[in-house]
Amino acid sequence: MAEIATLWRPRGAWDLYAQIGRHGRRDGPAGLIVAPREGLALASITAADGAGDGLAEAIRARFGLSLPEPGAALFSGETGLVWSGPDQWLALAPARGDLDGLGAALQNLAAVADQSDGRAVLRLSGPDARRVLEKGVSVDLHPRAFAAGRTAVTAVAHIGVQLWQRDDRPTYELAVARSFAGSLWSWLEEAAAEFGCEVRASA
Amino acid sequence: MLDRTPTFPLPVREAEQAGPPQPFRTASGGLIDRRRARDFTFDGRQLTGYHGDTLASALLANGVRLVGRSFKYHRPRGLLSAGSEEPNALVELRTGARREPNTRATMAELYEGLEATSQNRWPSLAVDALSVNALLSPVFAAGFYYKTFMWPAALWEKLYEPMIRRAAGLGRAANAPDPDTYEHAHVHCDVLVIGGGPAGLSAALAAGRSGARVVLVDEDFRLGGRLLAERREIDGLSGSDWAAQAVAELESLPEVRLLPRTTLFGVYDHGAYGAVERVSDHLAVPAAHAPRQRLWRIVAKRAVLAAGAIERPHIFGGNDRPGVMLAGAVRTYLNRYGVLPGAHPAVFTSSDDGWRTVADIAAAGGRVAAVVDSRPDVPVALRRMAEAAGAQVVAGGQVIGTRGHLALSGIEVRDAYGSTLRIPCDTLAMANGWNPVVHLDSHLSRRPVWEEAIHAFVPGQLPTGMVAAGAASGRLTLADALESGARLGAEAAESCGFAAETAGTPRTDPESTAHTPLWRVAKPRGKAFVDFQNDVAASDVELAHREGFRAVELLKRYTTLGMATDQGKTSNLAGLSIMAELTGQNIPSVGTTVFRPPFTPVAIGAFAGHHRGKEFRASRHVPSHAWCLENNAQFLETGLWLRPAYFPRAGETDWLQTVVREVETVRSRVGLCDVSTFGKIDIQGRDALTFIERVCANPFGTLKVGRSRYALLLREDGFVLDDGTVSRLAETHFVMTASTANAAKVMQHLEFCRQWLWPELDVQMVSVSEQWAQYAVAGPRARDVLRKIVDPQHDLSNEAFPFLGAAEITVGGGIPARLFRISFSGELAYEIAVPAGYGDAAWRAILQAGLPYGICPYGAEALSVMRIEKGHAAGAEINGQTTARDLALGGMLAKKKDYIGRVMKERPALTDPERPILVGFRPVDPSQRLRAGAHFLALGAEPSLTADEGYMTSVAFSPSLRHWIGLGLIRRGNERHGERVRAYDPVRGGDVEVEICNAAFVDPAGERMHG
Amino acid sequence: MRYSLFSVLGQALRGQRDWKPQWRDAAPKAEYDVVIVGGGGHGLATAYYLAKEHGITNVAVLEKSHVGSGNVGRNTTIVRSNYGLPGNIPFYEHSMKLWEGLEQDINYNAMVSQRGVLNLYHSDAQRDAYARRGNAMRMAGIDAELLDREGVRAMVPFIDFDNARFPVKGGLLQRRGGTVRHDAVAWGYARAASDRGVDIIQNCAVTGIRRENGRVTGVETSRGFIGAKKVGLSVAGSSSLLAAMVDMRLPIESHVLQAFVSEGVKPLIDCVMTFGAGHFYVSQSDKGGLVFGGDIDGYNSYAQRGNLHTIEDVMEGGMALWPGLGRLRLLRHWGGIMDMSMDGSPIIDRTDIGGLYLNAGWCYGGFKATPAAGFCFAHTIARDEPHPHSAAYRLDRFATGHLIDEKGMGAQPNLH
Amino acid sequence: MRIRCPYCGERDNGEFSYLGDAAPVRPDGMDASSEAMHDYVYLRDNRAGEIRELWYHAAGCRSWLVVTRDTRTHAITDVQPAREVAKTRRAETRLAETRTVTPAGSASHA
Repeated sequence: MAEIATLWRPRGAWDLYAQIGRHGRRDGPAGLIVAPREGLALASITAADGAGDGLAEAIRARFGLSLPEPGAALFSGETGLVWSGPDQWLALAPARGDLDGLGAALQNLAAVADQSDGRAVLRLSGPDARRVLEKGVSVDLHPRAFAAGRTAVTAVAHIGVQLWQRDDRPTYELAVARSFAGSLWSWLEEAAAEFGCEVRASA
Repeated sequence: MLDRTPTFPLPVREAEQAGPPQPFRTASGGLIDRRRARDFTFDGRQLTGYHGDTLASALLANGVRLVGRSFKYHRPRGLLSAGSEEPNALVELRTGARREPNTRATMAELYEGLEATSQNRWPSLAVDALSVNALLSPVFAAGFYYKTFMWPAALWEKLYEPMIRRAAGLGRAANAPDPDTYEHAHVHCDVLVIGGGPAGLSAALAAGRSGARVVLVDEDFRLGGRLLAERREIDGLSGSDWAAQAVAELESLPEVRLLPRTTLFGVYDHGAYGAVERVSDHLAVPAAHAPRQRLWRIVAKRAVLAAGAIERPHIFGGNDRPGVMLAGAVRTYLNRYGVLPGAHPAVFTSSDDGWRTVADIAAAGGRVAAVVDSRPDVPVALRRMAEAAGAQVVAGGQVIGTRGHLALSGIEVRDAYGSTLRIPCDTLAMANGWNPVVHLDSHLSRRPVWEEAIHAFVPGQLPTGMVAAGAASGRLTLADALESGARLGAEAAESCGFAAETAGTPRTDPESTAHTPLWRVAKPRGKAFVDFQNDVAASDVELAHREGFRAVELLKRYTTLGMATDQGKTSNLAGLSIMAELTGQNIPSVGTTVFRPPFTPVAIGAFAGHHRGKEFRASRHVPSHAWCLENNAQFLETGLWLRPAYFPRAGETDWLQTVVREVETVRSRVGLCDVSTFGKIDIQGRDALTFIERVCANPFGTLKVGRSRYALLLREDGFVLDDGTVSRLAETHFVMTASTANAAKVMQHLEFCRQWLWPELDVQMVSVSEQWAQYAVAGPRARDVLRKIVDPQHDLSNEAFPFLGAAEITVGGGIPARLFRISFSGELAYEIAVPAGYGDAAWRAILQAGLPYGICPYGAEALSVMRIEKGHAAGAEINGQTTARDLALGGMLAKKKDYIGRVMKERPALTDPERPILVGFRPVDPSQRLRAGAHFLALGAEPSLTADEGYMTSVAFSPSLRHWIGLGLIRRGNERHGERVRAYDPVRGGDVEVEICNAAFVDPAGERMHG
Repeated sequence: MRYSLFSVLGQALRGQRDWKPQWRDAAPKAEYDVVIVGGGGHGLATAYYLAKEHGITNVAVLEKSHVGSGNVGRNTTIVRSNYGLPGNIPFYEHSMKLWEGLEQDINYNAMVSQRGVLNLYHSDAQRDAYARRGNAMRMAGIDAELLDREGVRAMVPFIDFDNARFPVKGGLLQRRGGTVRHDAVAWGYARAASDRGVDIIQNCAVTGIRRENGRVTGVETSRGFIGAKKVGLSVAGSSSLLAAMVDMRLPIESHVLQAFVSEGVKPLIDCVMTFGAGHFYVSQSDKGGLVFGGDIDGYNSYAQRGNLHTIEDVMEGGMALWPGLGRLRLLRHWGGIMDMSMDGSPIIDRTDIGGLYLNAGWCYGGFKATPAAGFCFAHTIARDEPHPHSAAYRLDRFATGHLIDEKGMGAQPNLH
Repeated sequence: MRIRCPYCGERDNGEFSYLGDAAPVRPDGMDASSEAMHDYVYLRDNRAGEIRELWYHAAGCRSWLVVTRDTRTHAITDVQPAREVAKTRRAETRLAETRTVTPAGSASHA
């Protein structure tokens, strides 16, 4: 069925919403740079009871990273582990399929569930990124309270999100359940309008 | 206009002043920008003020003193104050959809083109027909309406109440969709400083210099508070220059955020505060992309309350006449705005600071008609100063009445010897002491305490983390404000871990705040108002006392004292003091003044922020959403989801026609439906099966790997929580589905069971609802279609993959997918799950693969029709009021295990055979339509609650049977198949004879889905 | 003095000099036939009907603060009888009928205003649920109309029909529903009860309930022991605290419900309207303020105040339904303590302790019930048996399963 | 109101949903009496004062929490993960049980 096979291409979670180009205020440099992160590999890892050290070891073997403490996110390049709840982490890798086999590798240590398509992720940067996020995120994002390597599971505009900071420029990444992408974008576009917002191609 | 024209020559206007003359503007001075004229209108009259004016100051500069009409008696009213405590000068600001009623002229910043209109008057402000009410004021005493308008009873709603409602209310709301936007923002800080006067600026400086994160909010558009309004010196600088210098330094500190034009309206638990920033209210319309207002949610470790104090009026006859003002307000208009409110001002004071008014007027080159001090001893220096300004000085006297109609023309004064003097004047400045702003600290149910030294309430036990500085704490001198602000700001920073240096307190010029309060003038001439806005007079307080409304809350509610839009900022204490006098108690024994949030009224739009219109709540989109948009799908809201409801084709004229076609296609050929909205919960772990056994009411011990089973969940009280399926993908790996509406609730419930009830179970649970796009492929040709989608190594034959099979497969050449052979429609059906990113592709691929078989997409409506045809319970039946037995599912309940709801479902009333049970209904006359919500009655029974036998839960037009069918709950329904009853629906005029039947209307043996 | 236009005009000429206290501020006697704990609307109404219907006038109402200081003065003033379950329907309709004759009965203008209560629906499923309820009302002889979208538009043309997240599809209207001036209900009952000989004792907090041989003998109070043959508890949010004095645990939690009023404006809305897709309901008072509310904060509280999250939730509902509210300003918000029961319905019953009676569990529906709650509670106290209209409000229904759960939320008080 | 989630830090109460008093203990097992279950499901102390209560961090880490809070003032003095509290309670109950009766081979989920 060749004609069917050609149809099997994934669709970006932000396709319908975050259109590439300039939004909001037009003059001057954009205060917020938005880059949808499509095609990531994501998986939730939930530790089995008593897996502790064994899991940490297996994770280190696979990722070269330790298991982040609550509120922490650890990255090695574009691969990382983001704490997402007690005994639970979100693993990220740059390309779909990169986390295949993780479940088997962590057999009896953790439950692994693919979330590559379940979360829609945006990378947010630019001089006003924090000011934009402050409009929706009730967590303190001041550098004294939230810096590179920190994460928070919280809500923006009544939408559950997970946020982590990648660097101190600052660059943030924001993950939202895929079905909410449209509404999250509506909020973000409005919040960023006064600063100007530029959507770039998938990072 | 009938305003008096000035009768004394004003100094010559300076050349650089822009715009037409403003008769009451001083020649120089003030913090306005005289080069930037601002044209505005009041009741259509063209006027000009300056940048830096408020509407109030600009009106006064133009000699406009009649600004509004009072609520009840429609008495003429002017400006009482210069701040947010203003009770009188409420106007309609702007026009059209932006019209804002009840806007305090004292807080409205003047902008070019401002349009303001007076309110609560007809036909005009000067000639108001309802001012006749003032003549009836002996009748309209407090609470008179509780005693009359009762006969005849019918006239209350027809005549009296409409009349009262028309007369009540102040301004007119626009009642058109607000064209502006609002937004929210969050800020966290170490030290929140509330108020930008001398105490607040000092606190912010002390805390800010330490490196602490500081937020300073002030409702004014310019920071400085009373420093802008008084002629004071700090370290040799004028007060306003000192404030400007402080602001400049604060702006230079990176961790200090200044929020002028921001009112801290509410104090909430645990250091949370609400504030509203008027981002664009000083503009004609907001700038592009800017909101009108921004609601700040502030979280602070410490707060310094430096909100200042509010001056108290005197209570004497006619004290509401336009021209009678608070002395501090007179100084504000003079010193900050360069406006001398009248040509012949007089001063009525009970405190030393009232005399500052005299000095300031004199310094501006004005003359003072009289100074009446209620205290007998006036220092010689003050007397000389006043006399130099032309004033007649009356020591130990009291103003007892006023003269004039629409504006003050004179006062009646009773001197120390009891003689009455008449003194012409056009402005009266009242100084009767100050009340610390205790509003915010009482938001957390804390009561202020009486401070005898200043005859006022001061903060009592403050909310955790809050301290009060300056006038807000009862320290009324400038020196105290600067000292306490700096000290408390430093302490607040230190308690957050910062090292704060306490710089020396600045030097100030000397001042005296000596004050002997005059709670009310004895034997006033005319009505003496306590609450100006609600027209509550001292006599109303007396009446409340007489009728037993003596507790402060009863006084307030009976007389409405303090219940107007100013919440009694200038009146509550006066009311208390009169009640104290009447009951022979001291003021704190009568009660305290308690204020509720918000501090000043806040636009409802600001609270809602982004969440209005379509953005009221998020919209969740299904994986096939793009295709649905391209193909004219009609959507249905289910919780937050937009589910495709049906897919009309060209030529189809109503929804039913479309739904019938979709159902017929599924029943005869094949259809495709997006069921991704169901919750999907991944459950793994050594004890996963044990866990599932405990949360589900039906048994799972025998569920094999590769199989799915219907799952019934009860609440602990024995009623049905939800239903779904559990599929066993591996020995310790399950996936449970939950209904769209209940998905989040079920997840929370399962987490409760896992974490709290049975923490010893080793179970890992995560929602995978969003990961998988899940589609039902249903109909006799479903297998044929899927065969073209599923990768060839998977055997889809009935033998290899029978009904209730579950498997992890691949599609499209290796894309991981899951396949479940479950059927909601009763047809041969599968649910196929693919990663949501492939959802769009899979949808299109299945439709393409199904073309030869006549596939069509079907929506939630057709899905619902088919489940009713099959007699499956859904949301209308699983409504929280039904048990498993009610839903005819009692037979599947496990007997040999404990599970949630097991015990409580056995209560006598829940096992009563008389309880309605789910059965099918069909109209005896097949042409008749059924409606859900109809109640069942025995044929011939009169409608009554006792005759009520149950109700119809769901109905559909069955394309298979070509007539309407229904599901419903009816007493002993399972024993009554074939019996006829009435389906009675009076709210829609329905009354249909129906026959009770098996709920499974189509394929009752369930052969099709096994095929 | 009887209240009438003539007495008002007469007093206008006499400088309002002759008005007397509206109720006697009584000092406690040593013993009463009946002591009602709680001087709110329900307690005062109970005392009034004990005197009026049962001739029992040796009655004291004990109030820890002042008359009407609890929920009767903190609610959003709505009255209606648009319930759907047979346990509730006759009771609330009885209440509605009492409202309809209240002012003439007690000679006090409580401004009973039958402006109509309109519940909006936003989906077919919600329409059918409303039809079910409306039909039940009609079968009990109560007025109910199911309006379509155009019917709603004719009543409230200003709400969002065009750009709503959850479009309005119609509404269930009870025209006889409406509003009543809440404080006046407390004062009117206080005055009427006092006139019939009831002692209203303010600033009298009950600190204990004395029992002998399984029967109450009186109450300990901040003003001393007061003997009583019968004691009726009518203390809303404080019910569990009183019950604890006799070692009873109730199927009740106390929660905070916030209410709101806007600045006064000229008439905007002429009915009570509830949003069916969010937490918001609104009416306009005779004084011009929009009175509105939403959901309870959701946590146990005795603090009489709530938090910002709920406030925003209510305002969002308001703006979603009625976009013209944007520039109107919120004037005040406050909280009351709701006695949230486990099935969302009240309890009017005897207890296992002789002479002790309970009126509680009103959730946020207590105000509209005031007359009937007083009437039926008085009956229960006087006759030692439930009134037929409140027969379903038994304390043992949680054990027997005769629940009255209008919302189907189960044993979770904060969801009712 | 601000609740300090032991995992996520201090958050607005809007992120949490509420269940109620944490004191009632579910009578597990086939021999649970309907009276005990009735009390567990329906009866509450509803104290005015400090209580331990269950909150769910719905918009955060999805932990159930045991929050010690004063219902008169809203003051919060302690927040614990519910699962840890429940485990401790289980262990204590088991210890108490083994002290009184020692059932041979009682079912456990080792």
